[in-house]
Amino acid sequence: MPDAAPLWATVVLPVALAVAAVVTAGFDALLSGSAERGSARTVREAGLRAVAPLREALRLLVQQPRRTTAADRLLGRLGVVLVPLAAVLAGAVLPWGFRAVSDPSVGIVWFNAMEALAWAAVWLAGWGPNSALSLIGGYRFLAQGLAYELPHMFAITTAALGAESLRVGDVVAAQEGLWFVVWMPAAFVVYLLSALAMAFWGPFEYPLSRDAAGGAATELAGVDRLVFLGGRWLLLVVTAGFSVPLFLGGGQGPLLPGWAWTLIKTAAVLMLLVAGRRALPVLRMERYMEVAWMVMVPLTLLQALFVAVVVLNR
Amino acid sequence: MLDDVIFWVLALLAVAGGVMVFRFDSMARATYALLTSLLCVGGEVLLLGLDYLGVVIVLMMTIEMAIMAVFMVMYMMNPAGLMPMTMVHNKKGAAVICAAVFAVLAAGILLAPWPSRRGKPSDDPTMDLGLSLMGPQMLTMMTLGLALFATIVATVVLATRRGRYDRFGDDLKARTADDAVRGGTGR
Amino acid sequence: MSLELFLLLAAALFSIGLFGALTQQSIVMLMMGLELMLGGIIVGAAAVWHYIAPAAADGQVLVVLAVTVMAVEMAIGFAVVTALFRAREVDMTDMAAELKE
Amino acid sequence: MGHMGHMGHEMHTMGQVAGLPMAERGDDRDELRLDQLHVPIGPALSNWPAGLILRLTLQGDVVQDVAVDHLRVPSVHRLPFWDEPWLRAAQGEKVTRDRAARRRCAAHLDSAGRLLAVVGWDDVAARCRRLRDEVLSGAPREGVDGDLRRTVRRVGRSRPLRWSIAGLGELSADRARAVGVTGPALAADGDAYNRLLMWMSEVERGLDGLDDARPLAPDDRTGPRGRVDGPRPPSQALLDVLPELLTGAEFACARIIVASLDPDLDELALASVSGAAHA
Repeated sequence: MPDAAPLWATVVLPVALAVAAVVTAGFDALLSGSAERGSARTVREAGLRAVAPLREALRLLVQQPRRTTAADRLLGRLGVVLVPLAAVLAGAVLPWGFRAVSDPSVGIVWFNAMEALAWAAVWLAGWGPNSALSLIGGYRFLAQGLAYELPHMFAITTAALGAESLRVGDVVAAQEGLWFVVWMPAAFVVYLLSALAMAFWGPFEYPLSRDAAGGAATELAGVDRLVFLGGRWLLLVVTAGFSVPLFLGGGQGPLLPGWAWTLIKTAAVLMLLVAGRRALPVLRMERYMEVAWMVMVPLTLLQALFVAVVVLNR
Repeated sequence: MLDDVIFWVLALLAVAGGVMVFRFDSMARATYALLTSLLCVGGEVLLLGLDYLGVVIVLMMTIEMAIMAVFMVMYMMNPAGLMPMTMVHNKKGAAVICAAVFAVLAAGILLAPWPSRRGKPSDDPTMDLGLSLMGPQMLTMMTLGLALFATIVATVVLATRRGRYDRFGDDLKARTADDAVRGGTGR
Repeated sequence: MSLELFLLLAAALFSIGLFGALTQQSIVMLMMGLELMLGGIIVGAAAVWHYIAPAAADGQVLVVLAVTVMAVEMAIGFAVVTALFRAREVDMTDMAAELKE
Repeated sequence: MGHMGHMGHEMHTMGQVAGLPMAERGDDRDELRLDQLHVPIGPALSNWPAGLILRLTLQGDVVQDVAVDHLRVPSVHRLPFWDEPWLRAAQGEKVTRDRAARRRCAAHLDSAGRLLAVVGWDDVAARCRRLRDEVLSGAPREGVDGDLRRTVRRVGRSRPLRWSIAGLGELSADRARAVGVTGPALAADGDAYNRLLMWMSEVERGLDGLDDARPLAPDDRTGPRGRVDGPRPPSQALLDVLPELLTGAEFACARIIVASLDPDLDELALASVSGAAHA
């Protein structure tokens, strides 16, 4: 049974998430660098490529903000700030090993509610600057949300169903012996896809995609841009990290302590996502929507039915 | 004590958000003022010890308002409120009615002899709710389910312009649908 | 915190929503008024559950009911607006009333 | 009371706010008569044919109408870069097959890199751009052969890519011929995906021409975008075909269609240059 984490964990959480985000972004930059300029010849060169996101962050810190005509700055700002905020709030129920900053009895629903804030956030960020391309980006995220949210909810419901509890700690405890990924593979795959979608990153970059010149982030510059894009990495880390307690047994594992296993598993999931992204183009919602509703919704429902039958007969 | 502070903050925010819904010119702002108000409602429900329902309200309202904003911008003239204009009718009469309604409700609330608390909440109200919905309140649950299903069908029928005969031809034999935009399952 | 305070909040939200529903010409804005009224009902139901009958789940069921009604009202509302808009480019109650003529 | 509403609609059509005209309604694909936005795209945009301006009429993100425009092409006496070997050959200069093959490969890699970047496949797009630079800088065939074939195969085998862009910008060979399109867009006889594959197969074929010192065949006057000895530069035909392909497409699809044709605005100066050369 997980016990309450000490108060300092509240302060440590955002920092830890940020560090994880920087490391992930660095790994991604390393892979991008080898695609653009060939594989790095020296360790020094690889290191330079890996710190590129940090350099970019510093550049954004000193960059002038951009103003647009008749912008709705209040709502735009709100959207920008909501992204990292949603990520950290969702991260509060993320167990490190067997402890989370908070482990409410409805932790799974809490997680889902916080990431739903991203719906509002991206749309607001796209709406704020009064620019056609950024508004297109904002709308795209709503379409994306409609496509990923239902299969996503069914996937996490399946995990809760398997544990017969909405408490994240109970879900982890229920996986002692057999990880959920073994008997809920469809839910796991759908969860990973929707994790990318809600972080609007990689193949689900559609709301920020290059064809709309950066979509919802087109007009963002300076600190706004740093907060928004940094928040996106946080969201990616949190959503990828949440697949560990849901499907990969949380901190369970031999020899090593719980937190180490959590770290290893989270890193593995993130590495899989960052590397897997290189194999895929951006999925446009007019195509993905149909797949989500015609294939993934029935698939996740069947998966949930299977799990329900197993649970009833246990 | 802390609960009192939270109650008042949330209550004032909820009322202020509710008022601002009808004062903002910008549709986007009005929608998000309503979201603020409803999120505060969710917060109050959490405060009352209904964890599950409170969080579900937050989840549902966020998504609902995000979608609502799109419809607002799509159908309303002047969505950004850049050109101040009012589109109201019978403001005075409505104000009188609403003030009267509030006065009556408030009088009733303050004067009614409310029964004292009977029993105490179980450890897991969420479980109570589930057992109730799947037991004594099964009929409610089934009605809700049917209503939601009917809503899905009705909204699609109302909102769409094209049926399957438009998409697959009069004999429904076309192999691929005749849509403006091609979908992802290759049908 | 007391039952009366929660119920007053509920009444305030309900009245504000009623004002919106009565005055707004635009169907979408009218729906926002309805949402606010339902928000008031949710607060009231939850408060009654907490302060009067926490042992029974009826108050919770009422909240579930209100939330569902909100979703249904929203979905039907948007579908109707879309249908009206497609037919006549109308998005206001008064103009929809004129269609009868 | 209803008058208020009607007044609203009139206000809607005339207003100017913050120096910007308010949007007006118009018929659209879904019969919703939504607000129309007039958005110029270009001339400078990443992964966009430099100088091209599309004046789009958007409703939501559906392109309702499009006017093709471009920056004035300066009539300097410099041959368009991507067509240079064939034009020089036409003027009677000696041009090696190696040079032409390199230029063609690089041009197609350039176009493919742009298309893949718009599609959002950054990894392969970056590889295409890197290979383009290597081919242009005269890397020996053994140096690029393996990498190039691997990239070509990766593009050809990707089912997600095909799923993503198949069916966009369908241009049959008949229609293409009627508008005067020559080159890969005509030979592809299909959608954006077919055109991408055509580029890729021409790149692979072009590999055989690398390091071939023989002079260019006298009948080979087909540059990367079409015949350079026609009455009009090949990109002009690509521009002419744009409106019919873009109308009704969603914004993202429109970007992909433009990138899959990839007109080269430099070529528009060609008419005057080659005319002068003939004279």
